Amino acid sequence: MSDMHEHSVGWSRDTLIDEQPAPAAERGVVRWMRANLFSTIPNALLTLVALWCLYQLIAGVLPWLANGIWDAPSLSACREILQGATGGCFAVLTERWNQLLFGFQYPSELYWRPATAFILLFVALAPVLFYKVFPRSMLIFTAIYPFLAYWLIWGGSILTPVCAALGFVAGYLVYSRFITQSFAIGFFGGIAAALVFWWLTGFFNFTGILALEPVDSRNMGGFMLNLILGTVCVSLSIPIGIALALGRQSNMPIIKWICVIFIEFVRGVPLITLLFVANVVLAYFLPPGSNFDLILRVIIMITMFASAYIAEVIRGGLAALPKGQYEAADSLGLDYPQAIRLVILPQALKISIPGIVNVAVGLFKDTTLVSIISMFDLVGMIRGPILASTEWNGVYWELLSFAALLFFVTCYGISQYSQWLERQLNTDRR
Amino acid sequence: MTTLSDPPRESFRLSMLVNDTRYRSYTFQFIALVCVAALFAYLGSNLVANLRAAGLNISYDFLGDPSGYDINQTLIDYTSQSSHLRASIAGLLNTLLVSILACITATIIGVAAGVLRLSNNWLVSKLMAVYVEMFRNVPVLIWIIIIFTIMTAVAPAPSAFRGDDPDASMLFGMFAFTNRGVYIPKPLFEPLGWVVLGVFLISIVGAILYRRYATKVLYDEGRLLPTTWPTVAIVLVPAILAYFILGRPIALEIPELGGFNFSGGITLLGSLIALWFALAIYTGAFIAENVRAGIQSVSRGQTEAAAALGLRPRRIMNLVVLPQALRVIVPPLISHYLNITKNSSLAIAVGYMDLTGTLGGITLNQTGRAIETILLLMLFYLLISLSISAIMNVYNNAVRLKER
Amino acid sequence: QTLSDVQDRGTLNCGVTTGLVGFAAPDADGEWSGFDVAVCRAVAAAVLEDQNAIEFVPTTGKTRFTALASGEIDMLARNTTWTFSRDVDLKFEFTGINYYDGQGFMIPKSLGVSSARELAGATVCIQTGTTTELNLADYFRRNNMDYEPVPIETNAEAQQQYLAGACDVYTTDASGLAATRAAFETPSDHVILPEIISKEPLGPLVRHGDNDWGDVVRWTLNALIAAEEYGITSANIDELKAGTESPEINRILGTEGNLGEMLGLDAEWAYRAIKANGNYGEIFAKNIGESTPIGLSRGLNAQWTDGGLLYAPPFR
Amino acid sequence: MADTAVETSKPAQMQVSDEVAIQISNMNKWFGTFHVLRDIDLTVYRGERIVIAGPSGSGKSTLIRCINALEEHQRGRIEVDGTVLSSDIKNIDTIRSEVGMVFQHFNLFPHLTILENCTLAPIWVRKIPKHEADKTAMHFLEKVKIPEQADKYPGQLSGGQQQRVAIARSLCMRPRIMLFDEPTSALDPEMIKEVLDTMVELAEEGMTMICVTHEMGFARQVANRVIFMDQGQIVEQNEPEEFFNNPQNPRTKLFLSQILGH
Amino acid sequence: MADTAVETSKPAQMQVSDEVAIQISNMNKWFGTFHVLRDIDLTVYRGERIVIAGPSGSGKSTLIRCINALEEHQRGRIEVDGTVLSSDIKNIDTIRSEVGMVFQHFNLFPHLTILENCTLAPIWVRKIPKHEADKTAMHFLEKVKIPEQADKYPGQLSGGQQQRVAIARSLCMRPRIMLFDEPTSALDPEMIKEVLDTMVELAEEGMTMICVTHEMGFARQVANRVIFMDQGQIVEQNEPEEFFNNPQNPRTKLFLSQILGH
Ligand SMILES: Nc1ncnc2c1ncn2[C@@H]1O[C@H](COP(=O)(O)OP(=O)(O)OP(=O)(O)O)[C@@H](O)[C@H]1O
Ligand SMILES: Nc1ncnc2c1ncn2[C@@H]1O[C@H](COP(=O)(O)OP(=O)(O)OP(=O)(O)O)[C@@H](O)[C@H]1O
Ligand SMILES: [Mg+2]
Ligand SMILES: [Mg+2]
Repeated sequence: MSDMHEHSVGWSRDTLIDEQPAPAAERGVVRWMRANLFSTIPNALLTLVALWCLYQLIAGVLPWLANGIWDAPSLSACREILQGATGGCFAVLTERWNQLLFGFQYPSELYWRPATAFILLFVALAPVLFYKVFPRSMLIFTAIYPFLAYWLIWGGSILTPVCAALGFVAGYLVYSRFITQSFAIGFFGGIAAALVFWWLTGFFNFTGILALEPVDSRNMGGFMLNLILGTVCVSLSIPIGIALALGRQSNMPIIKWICVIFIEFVRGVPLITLLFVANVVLAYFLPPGSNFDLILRVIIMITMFASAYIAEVIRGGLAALPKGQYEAADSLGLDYPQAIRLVILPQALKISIPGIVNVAVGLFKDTTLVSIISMFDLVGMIRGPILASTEWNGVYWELLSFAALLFFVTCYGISQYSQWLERQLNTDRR
Repeated sequence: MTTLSDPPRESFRLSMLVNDTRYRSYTFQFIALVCVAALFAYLGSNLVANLRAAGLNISYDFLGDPSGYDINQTLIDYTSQSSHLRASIAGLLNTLLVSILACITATIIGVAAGVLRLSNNWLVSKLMAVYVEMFRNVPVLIWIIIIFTIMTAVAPAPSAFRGDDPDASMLFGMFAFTNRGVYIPKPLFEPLGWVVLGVFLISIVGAILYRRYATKVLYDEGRLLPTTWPTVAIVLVPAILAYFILGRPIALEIPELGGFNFSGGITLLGSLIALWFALAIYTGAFIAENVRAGIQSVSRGQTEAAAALGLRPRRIMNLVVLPQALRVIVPPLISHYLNITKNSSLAIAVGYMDLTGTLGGITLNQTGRAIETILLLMLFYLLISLSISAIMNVYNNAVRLKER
Repeated sequence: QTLSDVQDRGTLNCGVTTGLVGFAAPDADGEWSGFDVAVCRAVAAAVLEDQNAIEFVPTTGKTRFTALASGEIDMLARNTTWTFSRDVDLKFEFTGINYYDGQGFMIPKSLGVSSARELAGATVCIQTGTTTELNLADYFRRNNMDYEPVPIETNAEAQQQYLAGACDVYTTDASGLAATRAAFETPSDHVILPEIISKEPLGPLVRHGDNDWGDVVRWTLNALIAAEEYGITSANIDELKAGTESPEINRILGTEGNLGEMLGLDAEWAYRAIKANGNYGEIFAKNIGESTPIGLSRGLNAQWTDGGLLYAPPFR
Repeated sequence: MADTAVETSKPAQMQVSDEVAIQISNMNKWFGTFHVLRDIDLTVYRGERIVIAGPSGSGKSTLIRCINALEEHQRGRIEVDGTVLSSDIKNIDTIRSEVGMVFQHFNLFPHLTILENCTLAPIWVRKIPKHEADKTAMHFLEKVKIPEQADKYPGQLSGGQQQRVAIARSLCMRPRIMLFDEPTSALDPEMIKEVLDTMVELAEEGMTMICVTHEMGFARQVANRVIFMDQGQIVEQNEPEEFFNNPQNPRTKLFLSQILGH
Repeated sequence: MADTAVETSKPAQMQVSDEVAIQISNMNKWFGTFHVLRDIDLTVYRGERIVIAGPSGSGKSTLIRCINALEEHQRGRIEVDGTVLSSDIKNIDTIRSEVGMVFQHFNLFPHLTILENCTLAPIWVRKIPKHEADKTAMHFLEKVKIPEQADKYPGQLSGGQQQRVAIARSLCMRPRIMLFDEPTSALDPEMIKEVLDTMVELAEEGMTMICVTHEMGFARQVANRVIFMDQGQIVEQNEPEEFFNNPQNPRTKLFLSQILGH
């Protein structure tokens, strides 16, 4: 084109140049390595350091994994088999597998029950988590699930959870009968109906009717306990969190301050102190003679803890809604409960889901703290009975890595889901 | 204003408490207040009844009693004859110590990991991603226990340093890494030594002033003074000179293996180190994500515009990217500091005597005063948290002012 | 009223330690056993006619008193030292002593220490939440020695620390030391120093002010002790039940007198308590005696007739 | 902008009755210490179409928001359809169900379909069975010419369509009075016309309307009174022709010159 | 859009010298395996105003970003003002301080005031004392007609004002060549004109400019050469009149019909 230095002359290309392959240095492994690993000298050094770290890590872990012993009755037996070679004694996992998962007191012939409950948990969660994929009718199962899971895990007569569920149904029926008239009548009527129903059913004795062998909550342990605490507390804390968030947004100063103080107080203290409260103090505040067992007290405190955090997440969601939504609802004549229920909350909750999931992950990780107040969750099992036993005294790495792995898989899965959901919501919003 | 057109002042009717917007908020607030009061009254009456049944009372008198136990690491004078209150304060200081150390380390780790994760070195950025995901998704308690186990089960016992041909030896002859902790030399100051320290501190101020001056010169005269080497020189040279001129007034007390243990020098307890590093690495993973998000929040266009103006990469970082990224990074950073402080209560799992270990641990055990100690414990933590949030608010407001 | 509560409930809530081999520890199947556990079982057998009708509530040093005070447990059978302030200030009732203990030290043989007086400068692992810390502080102060305490929450972790060499010495009640040492791979590498630095009378305790229940626990324990003294064992008890010459044995076993009725129980209460796990001597031998890995000798815990301190008040 | 509305002669059936729809007398409102509305007196008869104009911040929005109690006024009297607006919640409810309101930013509920947006209030406030509410809603959606969008979500519609849905949503409550707060100012020029057309149609049916707008073409065509506000007070009111051709007040003149100027 | 720029005859003083400002020969660039720029040959003389047009994705932005080394090219030669672009950091610095660039999205630094935005590079790169840099900056801010905004922050300005600041910021480095990458395409129509006016003024002063834009009015008025790119290659170039009235290449024709059609 150097012929066109007379730049006033027009010029047009007749034949297009075809695409050409990039020069060798721009293609393939070499280019990739050059661009991604060795682009500058410091970068190359960094790569070498990283490679060295990686090598050290693999060199350390690989033989330990590869030479692992999966079948031995005790640590000393393991050591004998290994004859001084490096290798993990994973036999402790196979040997104590059930204890790690279910604790040491859950009757072993009943393991299928929590296992079933666990599997069904996914079925119950699926329509909530992937609300676009699964039919809405599956939500019915989600509603049934808590009662079913209770029955499976704790056992006892099926009529107990059925009555509990029927109480909710009764409450809901009354609620939906009166809700169109007034929220207050519907809401309190519903609660009253449920309470009356439960009170009435309290007169019957269900023992033995369609009963599974009952298991005390004291006997829950292992990873199962973490899962129970995690799911129960998160699900209970969402409604409380919503109430707190609404309260904090309210323009009634007293209600607002009650919520603010509660939220800030709970968020300002470590979970462990709340667990101490559950462990050593709460009993003093309960009516004399009542006997809440530890797991229940812990659930109360963790739920309080989680609801404060969830309230903050939901408050964010509420704040993100434009004021026009409230005004539009008002101008259509919807009253406050209706506006909240029909217009505000559905939107605010949707915005808050990723935040709630993050809180849930954090909370699930925090359930391990119950090991400090002598409950035998996964970590408690490891720190307590298993490491204390004569056979397995000293197998730290295998047990701790197992616990870490279990939590990693669960939490990583959930947080990946939350990220996926966040992207989904972003595209939804157009 | 003619009162005629005003709505007639209706006389007050009871139904207005529910139906009238003016009164109904009072009604609801009153109901809420009554509910809360009732709840507290109920809990309180239970408490009183339970205490009476058990023949106990609530009293903080025990705080003045001698605690009777020893604490292995205190920042203040403390013996087993000191009061429980003093033990709690020693614990509080230990909490603050480990929190501050962990905050600093977590920031360093987090910033490094966050920046490296954005590096165009594929391997490094992937490694950092693995680090972040791995640490974020496993409970901090497990990390604390793992690191503590590394400390106790992997590091050599002090006895390994004994003998003619010991299994372990001290680093530079000064640092001993044992499973009880790390022993490092302790500077011993003669009177003149304090002068050297003073000189050193003044030099640091001097270095800061110099950098200010360099910027001023650039602004006023358009000369860019070198900063890196002069800073190093200003910080080090006077102190070193003073050290030698004054006749080496600072000696090092090097830890030595005594009867059972190393003695002399400064001891960093194994439990402190475990807690410190576990908190730092765990929180560092979260901070790394924030740093990454902060830097990414500065659009590529900003960097390109700065580059097109002829700025060099380091200046682009300092003048354009960082000031913008910091606004995004700092608020979550501070809430991570809060988390570190709260998580430091897990010290109890490794026997580090922080606030939870002293007040909420041994004092509680010894006195049996559960309600009192736990209330006090929560109060202490609440105070720390509230002060940190207050700082956060001040910072946020300061930044917001600059923005608009 | 605890008695009627327990009877209504049908189970006894018994607080035990979270795990100390020989005294109270769950085995691989989650079945609790041990010296303290046997006391619980005896009480359950006496009151509920079923030694397995027990809920074992693991407690730590921190939680045990609240658990008892709040009624979560009916009795605490955990190595708890009988002290003045616990009895008086914390409002508990010690119902007797089932083990005379004292705090001691364990140290690796390789350190070549033979007396606690040589421990100046040592790092000491303590299981927190007992009187141990206080005794230790007192002892070292009295002897003008330095030490570095390493407080640890559970026995399992203390053990781990001690074995890894993170502390030179492990201190707790001598019985606990023996039990801990028994769980080591090579117990002979560790010595328990001769000094006992404190008196640690351990016994079951109940809440203040519920004397009926306190009596049940107290006399169940006494029945176990007396049974050994009189030679009632789980083997010969059925024989003796048929009637013996000794009026005391007859009164214990309910064939004579109405001691059970006075306690609010039936006549066979002590019979069941002893039948459950044997008399004190049998329980001792089975759980912590010399033939077990723990290998404690009777020492102070021998019957008064054998030069020990065990001395059951008369059953009449 | 001023000429986007259809310029035809005023529809014949636009009649104003003598019945009073809204009576505002001596109304004052403060935001904190700021006196937004000062001594407002305004009587609107049934069937009237009133356009309110005025510079930004003059209190136009506040005025009409006071009418359906979205804002509380502090002094004076507002009577809507015979009901005196007081702080009694029943009164407020009555008035709100008589008065429909359309906002600048539509404020449709994004999580509900168009149809659900329209039936929400009838079902929950008027307690109309769902199928009937659906029927009414479809009727009004046809009227605003978007029945085919009934099952879409607001986000999938253009601004003009959304505003028409907002009008339909208000109409579904069968209000006797409609308030419009700058219904076209957030719209692209192409879409303004479709919304104004809908409003003109509504006006032709005799709906009482108060409309804050700067669409002077619309005002000319539809309004039977134009009110000019400034600094929280009604400065001038007149029939549209008079108002535009012969403004009395200097502020009105200034304003008109600005708004018609470009 | 095409007619927002002022349509006057070309300014008299727009003269093109024979000195070469930019010489690109046989330049090729790949993104991975994708061949973005193919055999580009282009000579720009000092004082020339070149407009680059072409469909989206044709490589226009990439081409001008190669000129000031924001993108690396893989083959061929780029010479700017006598300096050959190599990977030597000194060369890149020289070239970047000769060449100013204005982006589509302004890319002002939001944490600095307008004045600081303009003085940042002069102080840190050119090492000009602050007070002098301030003076220069005010001079150029006056030129783009917003001296009064000097102490505000970018977020407080309208898009058009921001883009003018961006131009001023580049000018403060006293570049000999200016590159514009669709400087008006992120702006509202009202603001396009004020930015184009600034650019016209710049052109009149004889600045060498390469401008990617679809503002054909601007091209007609200011450019002395229009370059049409497609699929990474220069397909046609000509004087604006010829280019618009008599395009040679079918692709150009197609493109022009699209862009002028609406
Ligand atoms: N919630 C509020 N709190 C305090 N002041 C307010 C509030 N709402 C509006 N104002 C103030 O009241 C005055 C009138 O506001 P209003 O919205 O009624 O004006 P407007 O005439 O509708 O203006 P525009 O044409 O901009 O919509 C303004 O000065 C505004 O700043
Ligand atoms: N960093 C990059 N990595 C990979 N491909 C890129 C990159 N930047 C641009 N491209 C691709 O190179 C091609 C040319 O991009 P360029 O931005 O130069 O087009 P353009 O002509 O400026 O288009 P527009 O008018 O949309 O700005 C496009 O197909 C684009 O997808
Ligand atoms: Mg308005
Ligand atoms: Mg482009």
